[in-house]
This record gives sequence, structure tokens and C-alpha cells, in this order.
Amino acid sequence: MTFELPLLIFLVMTAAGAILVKDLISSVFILGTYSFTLALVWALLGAVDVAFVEGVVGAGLATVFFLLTLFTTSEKDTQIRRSPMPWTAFLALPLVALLLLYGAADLPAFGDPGSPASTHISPEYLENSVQQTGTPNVVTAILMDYRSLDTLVETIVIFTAGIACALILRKGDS
Amino acid sequence: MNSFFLFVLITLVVLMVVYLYRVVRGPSVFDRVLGLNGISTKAIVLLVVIGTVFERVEMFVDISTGYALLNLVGALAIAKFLEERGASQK
Amino acid sequence: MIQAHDSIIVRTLGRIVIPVAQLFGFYVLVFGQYGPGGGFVGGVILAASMILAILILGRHQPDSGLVTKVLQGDGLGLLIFAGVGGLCLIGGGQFLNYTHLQIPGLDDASRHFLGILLTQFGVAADVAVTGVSIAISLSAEDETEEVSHG
Amino acid sequence: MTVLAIGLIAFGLFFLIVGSIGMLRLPNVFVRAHALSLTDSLGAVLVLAGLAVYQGFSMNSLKIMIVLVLVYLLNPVIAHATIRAAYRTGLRTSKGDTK
Repeated sequence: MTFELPLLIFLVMTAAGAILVKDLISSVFILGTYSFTLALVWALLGAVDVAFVEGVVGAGLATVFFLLTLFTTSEKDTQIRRSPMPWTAFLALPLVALLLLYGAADLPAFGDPGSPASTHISPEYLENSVQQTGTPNVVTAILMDYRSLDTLVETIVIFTAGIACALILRKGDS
Repeated sequence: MNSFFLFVLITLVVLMVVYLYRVVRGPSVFDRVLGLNGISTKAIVLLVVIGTVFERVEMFVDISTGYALLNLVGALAIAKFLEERGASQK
Repeated sequence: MIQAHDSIIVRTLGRIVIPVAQLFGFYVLVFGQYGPGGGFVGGVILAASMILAILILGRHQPDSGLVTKVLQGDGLGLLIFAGVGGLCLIGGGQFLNYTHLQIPGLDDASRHFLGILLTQFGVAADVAVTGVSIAISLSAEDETEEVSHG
Repeated sequence: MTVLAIGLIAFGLFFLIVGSIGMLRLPNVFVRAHALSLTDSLGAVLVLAGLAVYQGFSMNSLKIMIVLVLVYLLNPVIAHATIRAAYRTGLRTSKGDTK
């Protein structure tokens, strides 16, 4: 589809802007824009659930958390002091890019039905999930039923993050 | 009809680039905030247009409602943060 | 401590939008089996609505009393999730295999449907409580001053 | 019906383009807020109304209407909060105004 190209160029522009800008507050704003754009790319590829999570968490909640962290800093903490780029990076980065492009040439094409990812177990999920679980959304069926133990452990990770934040950051004896 | 929607999509992305210029270059912090809000408005409209092109509007409308609500939280947090920081500087 | 926003326009909008956001969060949570969304996204939207209440109405105001109540529920969502798994164990099957939820009058697909719905509620409760808890932790509550006074 | 939808979308797109030009060309923050809060809201609302008309009367158009009302409510309030913060921090348009 021809429409992907301007969106991907826009994505790279936002990513570069978030790195190159001078202070942390602007960097947080541009990261929010980056998340919006990435969610649009996911939506365009048809991954609606991923787009929803990316948009809600990346553009909404993460921005709020970053800002609440910046609330407690002072003005001079949020300036970024950047040392000049070492000359080895100019040599190494193009080599790494070439290596990655060489590796990407062997990947299967987008949406290829014969690729390993879509021949192993996903046909079974796609065919049987509605009869077995009564859930039209396959992503929810896989996350919550076929792979529910993984989801349980992810929930434990989120819970642990909340507990760790409270232990480290909250003051007083409460 | 489809080519018309494609035209709308590409126009909206070009307009987002204009706002991105304001976010990156903007002389004051508030220019950046305004640019961010402009981009998120475009993104909300863009999602509904993508849904219309794919003929699955009922899915994409939910995402864009979530965007609109979460955008309010982020923007109000930014506004309060800048207001309190500016007040503490004086 | 975060003060209430002192603009009447923003506060009036908050009174309209916060219930809408909570309703939308529940909608995403319950209809996650038919469309995009589910427990995680619904929980995040619920957390965002409560963070919005803190930002607009203030932390220790009576209007945002829900936030204080929600903070007591730390770990409740995890308990719901693991509890559904435990019920499956009691029913004589594997952990989190919803076929063994012993509810009479339901076929296998309906049991799986019910199990997915209950675990989604667990995930949403966990994510919402954790989001509000992290926001409160990051906003640097000045409880030290209260301690030094009393 | 389709003609009405295309007309609404094109009209809204015109307002969005005008808003972007304003964002690019106007001299300072307080004037730029007009480009965002007034022009942009109207443009987005017109485009969304056009898409709702294109869907016909159904559940989908009702959902698009919810998004429309939210955008129309939230966008000006966000601009208001931002500009209020800008004014409170002592930003003024000309040097004579500064406290």
C-alpha cells in the first residue's frame, strides 16, 4: 500500500527528533508523537489490539508518568549535555546497518502464508478458537485462554512494579 | 471513493509534518504542546479514515475514542506541570 | 501533593469527562472478546480516568475519594486471576484450564468464555490499581511534613 | 449521500489546511492557539461528520458521533489550559506588557 511510506518517514523523523532535541520536556512530547505514529502504523497493518495498547499506554500513560517524574526535578536537571560523537561510530554504524539489511533480505515477505510463523500453530488457533472458547477476537482468546499462564506472570510483573515504586518513592511511615 | 480517502490520508500526514516542525523548532515550550495537540487531533481523525478504508470502522472508532480521552490526561498533566514550574521560578 | 486545577472551565469539563472515561473503560473491558481491547487496555483507561481525577479535582478532596479507596485494593486483581485458576484446580483439572470450572448448565465453550471474562476483570483491576499507585508514588506526596508535625 | 459526505470532508480538510498554515505562519503562542483551538476543532469535526454521513445511520455512525463530541469538547479546553499556563508563567506578547 502506497500510504505506508509517508507514515514510516514521519516515524523516523519523530524518533530522530526525540534524540536530537535539547531538553527532556520536549523529548517527552516528541516521544508521545512517536507513540501516536507507531500506533497508526500498527492500525494500518491490521494489528488493532497492539495499536490500542500502543496508543493508550505509550501516548497517554507513559507521558503522564514521565511528566510526574519531571515534576520532582529542578530546571538544570532536565537539560541534556551531550558529548560529541566518537569517530568510531561513523565507521561502525554503517557496517551494522549493512549487516542488518543483509539479514533482512532472508526474512519471509509480509503476510506470506508459507512462512514458519503462520504454519506452525497459528492455523489451529484461527480455525478452532471460536468453537472452543466462544470468543470472536482471536487475540483475546490466545492471551487469556491458550496462553493464560504467561498472562498471569505478566500481571505479577505489573504488580511487582507497583509495589517497588511504592517502596522506593513513598515517604513517611505509611 | 477509495482514491479520495487515500488523498485524505496523505494530506493529513503532510499536515502532521507541519505540526512536527512546530514541535521540534517551536521557540517556547508552549508551542511544542500546541503542536503535540494538533498532531493528536490529526491522529484521531486519521484512525477513523483508516477504519473507513478498511471497512472495519467499529474497531478503529474505539481506538480513536481511547486516544481522545488519554490525550486529555497527558495535555492537562503537561499544562499543570508547566504552570507550577513557572510559578516556582519567580 | 497535587493541588486542584484552579480553572473553572477545566473542572467543569472534568466532572463531565471522568464518568465518560470510566464508562468507556468498562466498555472496552467487557467487549474485549468481540473487538479490540480487553483487560489491559480497559485497566489503563480506568487508571487514566482516576489520574485525571487527581489532576483536576485534587488529591485529598472529597470528590476524588474513590482514588483513596482504590489504593486499598492492591493485589486484588492478581487474587481474582489466580483464584479462577484455583477454581479450575478444585474442579479437578489443570491450573487455568477453564473446561474444569464446575458450573452446572454450561457447555465447554461457555465455560471458557466465562473464564476469559473473569480473568480479564482480574487483569483490569490489577493494572488500574497499579497505575494509580505509581502515579501517587511519583507525585511525591509530602507525608514527611505531616509526620514531622504530629 | 456520498456527495454530501465528500463535500463535508473536503470542507473540513480545507479548515485543517488553514489551521496548519496558521500554526506555521502566525507570530506568537497566543495567536497560534487560535489556529489550534478554533480552526482545527472545526476542521476535525467536519471531517468526522462527513465520515459519519458516509457510514449511513447505524451503530458505527453513532460511535463516530461520540468521538466528534469528545473532540469538540476536549480540544478547546486543552488549548485553554495550555495558554492559561503560558500566561501564568509570565509569557507576554510584547515587551510593554511584561510585569
